[in-house]
Amino acid sequence: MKRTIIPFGPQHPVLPEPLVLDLILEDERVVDAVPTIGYIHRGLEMMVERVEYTEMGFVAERICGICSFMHGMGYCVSLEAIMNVEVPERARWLRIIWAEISRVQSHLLWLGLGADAFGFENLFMHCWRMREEILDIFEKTTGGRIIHSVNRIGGVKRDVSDAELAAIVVKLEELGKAFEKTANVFGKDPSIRHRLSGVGVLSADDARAVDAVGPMARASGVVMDTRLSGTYGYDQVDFEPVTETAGDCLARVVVRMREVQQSIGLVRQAVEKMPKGEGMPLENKPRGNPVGETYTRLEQPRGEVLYYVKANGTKNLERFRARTPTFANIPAMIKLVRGCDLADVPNIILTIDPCISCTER
Amino acid sequence: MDREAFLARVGEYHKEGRRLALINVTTLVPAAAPAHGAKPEAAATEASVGETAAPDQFEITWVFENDKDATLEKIREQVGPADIIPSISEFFGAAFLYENEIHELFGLNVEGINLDLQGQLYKTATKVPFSHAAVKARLEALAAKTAAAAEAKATTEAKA
Amino acid sequence: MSFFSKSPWILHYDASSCNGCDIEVLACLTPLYDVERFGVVNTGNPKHADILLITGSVNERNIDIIENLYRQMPDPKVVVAVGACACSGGIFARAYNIQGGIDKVLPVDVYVPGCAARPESIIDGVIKGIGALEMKRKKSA
Amino acid sequence: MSSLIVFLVAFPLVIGALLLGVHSGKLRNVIVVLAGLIVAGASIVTAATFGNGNALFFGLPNGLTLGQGLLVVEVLMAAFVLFVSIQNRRVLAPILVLGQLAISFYLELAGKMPEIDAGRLFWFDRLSMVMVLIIGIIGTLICIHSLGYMRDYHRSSPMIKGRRTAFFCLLFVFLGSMFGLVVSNYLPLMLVFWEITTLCSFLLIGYTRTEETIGYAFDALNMNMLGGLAFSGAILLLINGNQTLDLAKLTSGPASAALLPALALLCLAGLTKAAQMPFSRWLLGAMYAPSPTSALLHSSTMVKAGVFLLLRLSPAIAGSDLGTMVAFIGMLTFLFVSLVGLTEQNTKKVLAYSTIGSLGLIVGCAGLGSPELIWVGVMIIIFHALAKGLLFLVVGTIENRFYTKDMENFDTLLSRLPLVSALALVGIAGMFIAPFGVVVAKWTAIRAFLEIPGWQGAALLVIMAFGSSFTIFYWGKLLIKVLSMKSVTEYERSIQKRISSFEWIAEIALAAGVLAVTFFLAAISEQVVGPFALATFKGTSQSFLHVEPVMLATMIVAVLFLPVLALWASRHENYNMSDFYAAGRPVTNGNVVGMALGGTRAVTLRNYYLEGVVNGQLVFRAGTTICAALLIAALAAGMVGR
Amino acid sequence: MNPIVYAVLFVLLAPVFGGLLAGIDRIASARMQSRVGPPLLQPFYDLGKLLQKDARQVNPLVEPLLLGHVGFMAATGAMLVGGVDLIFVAFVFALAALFLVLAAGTVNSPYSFTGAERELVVLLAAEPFFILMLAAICKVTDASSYQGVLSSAVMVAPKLPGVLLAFTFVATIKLRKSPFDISTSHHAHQELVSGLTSDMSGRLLAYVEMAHWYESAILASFVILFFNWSVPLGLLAFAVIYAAEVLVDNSTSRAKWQLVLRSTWAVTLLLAGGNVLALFLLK
Repeated sequence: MKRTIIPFGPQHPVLPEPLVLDLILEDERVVDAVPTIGYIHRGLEMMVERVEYTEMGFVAERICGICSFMHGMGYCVSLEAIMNVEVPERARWLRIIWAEISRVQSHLLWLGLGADAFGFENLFMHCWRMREEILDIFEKTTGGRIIHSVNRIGGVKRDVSDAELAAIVVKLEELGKAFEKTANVFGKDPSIRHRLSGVGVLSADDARAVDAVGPMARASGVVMDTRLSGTYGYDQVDFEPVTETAGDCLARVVVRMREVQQSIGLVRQAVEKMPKGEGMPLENKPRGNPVGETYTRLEQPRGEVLYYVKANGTKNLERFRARTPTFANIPAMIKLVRGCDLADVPNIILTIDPCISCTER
Repeated sequence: MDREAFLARVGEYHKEGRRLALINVTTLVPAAAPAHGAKPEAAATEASVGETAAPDQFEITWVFENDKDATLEKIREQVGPADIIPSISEFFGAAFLYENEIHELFGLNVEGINLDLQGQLYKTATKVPFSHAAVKARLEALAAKTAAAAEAKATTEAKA
Repeated sequence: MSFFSKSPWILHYDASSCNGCDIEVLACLTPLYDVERFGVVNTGNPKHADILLITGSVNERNIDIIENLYRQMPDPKVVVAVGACACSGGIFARAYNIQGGIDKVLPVDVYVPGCAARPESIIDGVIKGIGALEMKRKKSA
Repeated sequence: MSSLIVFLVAFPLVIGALLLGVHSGKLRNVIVVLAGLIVAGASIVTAATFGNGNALFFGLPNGLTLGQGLLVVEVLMAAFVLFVSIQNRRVLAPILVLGQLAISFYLELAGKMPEIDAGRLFWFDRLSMVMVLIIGIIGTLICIHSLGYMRDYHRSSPMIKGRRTAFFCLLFVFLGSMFGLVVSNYLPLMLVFWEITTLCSFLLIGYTRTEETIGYAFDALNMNMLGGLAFSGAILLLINGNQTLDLAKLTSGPASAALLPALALLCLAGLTKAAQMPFSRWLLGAMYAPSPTSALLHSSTMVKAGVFLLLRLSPAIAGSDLGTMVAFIGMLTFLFVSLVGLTEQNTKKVLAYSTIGSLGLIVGCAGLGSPELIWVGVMIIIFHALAKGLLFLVVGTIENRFYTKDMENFDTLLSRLPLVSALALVGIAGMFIAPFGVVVAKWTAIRAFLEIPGWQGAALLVIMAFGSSFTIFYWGKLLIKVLSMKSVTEYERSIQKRISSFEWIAEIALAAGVLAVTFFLAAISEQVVGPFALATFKGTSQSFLHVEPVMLATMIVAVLFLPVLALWASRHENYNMSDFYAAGRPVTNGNVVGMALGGTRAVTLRNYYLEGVVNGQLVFRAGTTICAALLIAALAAGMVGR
Repeated sequence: MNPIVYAVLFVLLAPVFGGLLAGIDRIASARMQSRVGPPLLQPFYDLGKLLQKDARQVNPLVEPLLLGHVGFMAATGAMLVGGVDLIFVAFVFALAALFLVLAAGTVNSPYSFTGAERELVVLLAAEPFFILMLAAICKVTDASSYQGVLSSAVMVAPKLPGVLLAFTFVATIKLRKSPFDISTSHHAHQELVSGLTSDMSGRLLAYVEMAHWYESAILASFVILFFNWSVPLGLLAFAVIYAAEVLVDNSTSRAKWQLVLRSTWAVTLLLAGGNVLALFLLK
């Protein structure tokens, strides 16, 4: 029987990034989907040959422009582990604060894109308007909207005054209240339920079988959150990983919406618990060249990221490898796209919150 | 590598409910190869990991993660460029991306991938950019360039 | 009378950007920057577009895609390279898979610097692109 | 007049017998063309000698009587049916045919047959004239088309044993009996012709004699024989009730309660032959016959016998519960088959569903019975005969070129067979684009429905609104496929040159007919159909077609738009003026796109068949069930005389 | 006044009306999204630019078919206000819409074709309603033409509340508003890129836009039919309906075609069909 073939991507407005799928349709049901990526591969891992380990963090930040803070942090944490550098306490708390704010930023961005993909323009605009407020916080505290370059091996480059931190908490809580209304729309609007509820269902077993990570796994009821392991100061804050059980697109939206509130709470906790005062040490500079290897895991907005760093005592690292959450979630996406409707394809692709740039490096 | 034992171990990890966290390959370039700004420090040379490397080998590591206690289990092998590596996509469906990637970037032959993209994943400009030949060529070019730059700098300084 | 200055429709393509500039391009559409004030529409379709906004640099694989998209755009058309990578390859210029800035493939009319380029400068680039569009129209007319 | 009619009936029968003995292809071509021209000429002469248009009644020419002729023919047919049934181990057909024969013998042997009014054997009025012209002209064209079609048919499927002598013989026998049917006034005479057409259809459906087609042939035979049995039953009831067997007298006005049982049975006969639900299945099976058969028997003429009978009965049953229920059977059939048609991929079957739907509309009009609706019914007969006949022939031609009836394989037809596409477009336009008769007819029908009081009017309106929208969907799909273009190879370009001139002549003539009828819409309405409708219902003089000049202009533009455009576009050498959008991927040659894993592939596109929303089989079954229940109710109403 | 004058006026003024409406629509949408939005005359600037731009045609059929689309859309409106039989107008209206489907379908490309198929689905969904609506209006007023309805003493809207309600629902389809903007998208962030206009550029796209403006004007004329006792009231009602559509457009997600088809048929059958049934039973 004849089938319709839709060449989906590399240029496609649903996703700003080039993801390529050959969709084979009957009516509008996707009977097969052949994926490929590679349109954005730069060869970033090879940059260790050219860039000294002290500067490699700036390259790592540019793995992805959305979670650039986390990538920079991940790189620095890895090097700190190899070189046995203790990070000053206030710097550790600042990292947590920035990390959680960037999670809020990323989720808001994603919620907007998701809303746009299913044609809900108001939500798109409102999410992005709120996101601009987060970017203002970033710009004020780090100097950059997108690329912050505030992480150093052994600490952070800049301090944020206590007064400013208090103001940020106030601002975030206000944002949280405003977001509550938006979240209500996402969770309850019948037209959104029609598009998301029961679409792209990934059962908990499937999520484990395809090794899904982050909100993707948590929306299927799999409790996994790298922050739970308590590293980097997360053992000093209270939080429960957000999970949902439905495993459909709506559940993935809900998980991220609840994580926005959770992250705001974490920022407040961090500000309360961090040592106060001006002029505290922020950085312990490492000495010499690194030797050894390490695996570092962080919970990014999109899920668990894993860095492998191997150093051989020269200024250049021997190997730097980042396994990003999207890399781990693509098999789940391919699994879900098969058998869905053409109209669901954008939703399914977007609910894994793909970052092709991360994936291909 | 012992294929049977390897697959048995992977199967065990799969049964235990571990997740595949990473398949990583490192191109082992002998320390003698010129590296950018290569001034190995005394302390570092003793513990250098690269020393154990046989020439033209790859170090391949499969990393499995346990959700419950967040531990990482690793299987590490050294393989030559001609060796055939068994695919673990039979156990861990998500392995196909890693395996396609190491085939394309490192030139390793992985056998039995459940979704074989046949070298169409990245289609890089430099074919097999992390093969020993490619890495060495890059490093040598870099060293030559650095040397030339240093020489030029030295001559200009001398002139000044 | 020419309407090009009042209705520039853009096509955005992410060549091999890190997402930073892409997101800033999208941010231009949203309430804070609202480029629709100038009649800008993000079309997503080369056949409707007047301005090709490219972020990221040219690599082995997307070189054909960039050419195809440009060819499918009806005349007159301009190319705006957004961000350091699109201008020159940026931080990745020396990576093995990067061939360089967009001008390796297409005649670029406007270069927008920045890593990531700020929305303000992107809007500025688009407005400069409109000028180039007008000139091209006059030349062809 | 009477000798002309006898000639029209007898001449094709003679030619049919003659063709049985002709095995030379060339000789057969000559005979078929000449005989066809004579038949067509005779039908035109018949129409021309019709005079002032008042109904004429006449008997056989001097010296001829029916005698026991009818009974002899019936016995022969029954013997034949018994023979093939035993040969193929079928049970139902013999039972039905024996039942029918038993009624005939009972009437004959018990001496119950009333005296025949020898001067009123035949009835010729404007409806007969329309039918005679359709049979004579369209029938001839289809016979000529078959000469080319059958040659290619056997070339393209060498496994099928050629039985072309029998095929052409049957076509002519069919023409003769069809002429007889539409001019008969004496019911037993009509029944004989009725049964001959059934047999012809049976034999032509089973032409290939495969297990499958024989099954479908028997389906058709059983259902039509059931109708024949009902027809016989009606005659029996009429005779027992001392009623007349004269159709014209029977239907001169609203029937008395005593007449209704017999009329109900006649309606049943009409419904079976018109393939209305629950009897629609046989017409779908009939699509396995060679395409000219479908054009001639299963769209243009034979199935029209059913609605012809119902239109004849219309003045008698209008206003009764029987009439209303028959009308609803027709309208619901129209609704359901149009819905099923949305899900069908086989082009011939889509055409079949469309045919059943159009017939359903006519049945609806006949059952409700008003001058406007009868006008609509006859208009649809004319347009449908021309347009659908053309479409079947075109599909046949395409089928022989590409070996497929699948709508999906018709894509880029305009590039591959430009002229055939233009002809197809004329046919499709004839069936559904606004100006042509069918839509004009629908429009008038809606106007008439507005006048029907009570829930019936509302229901009919809703059925019409939905039913006619459904048709847009499947015609739209077909149009998209036919009109799409791509670059063609030299070989593909040469395919059109190998179509025989017989096929060209027939198709172009039919297309010209479709256009002519459109242009002379007003004249046909004023001169033929309108007066007929008024005569039938003894209505006051009125104009049925409220066409204003602006509407006429719109119609003509719309009529010619697509075919002319297609012909113009096909003259362009370069169909691929620029690449289409493929998400940035390379496109070559107008339809080849780069694929994800490298390599390229020609784009394939599949129409929507509303999977998941409309379940064709389920709808068909539901329609059949509902209409069967309605039919039983209608028969019951008839039996109790309501 | 002579109906022909109305017809000519419609052909001339409907694009102005439709364009302004589109301009207001874009500003209103922007305000709902807390943006400023484009100038009021933006749709005209866009149209002007499209006409000045090069047109890339994929095959020779597309342009004539699109001209047919605009032409028949204008003719529909002209015939409507020019006093031609309303039910006939309904058929021409469907024909005009069909030409757009054909123009996109003949391109034979994945995105255009899928857009065309969806548009066909949308046509299938909306068409029964328009036939039913115009038939019901004719029934209520015993008139057959636009002028006839306007001069009828019977007030239409009070007798056809269900049909009017269904109209506001179905108009979402014809105005290409979310949730029913499944075959084309002004925002481009959907799976079909630009749906059936994917392969149209320059003036070809301008034709589509023009036809859409005519379509808006036709819909406005339909609303006036409901308020046949006062044309200003009809225009006001259209403004209210349109405002509601804009609100709905911005605050709902795009439906899938299955839902479009099912819900529109259900609304047509229950609201409009029920209303018509009541009409026939009571009269």
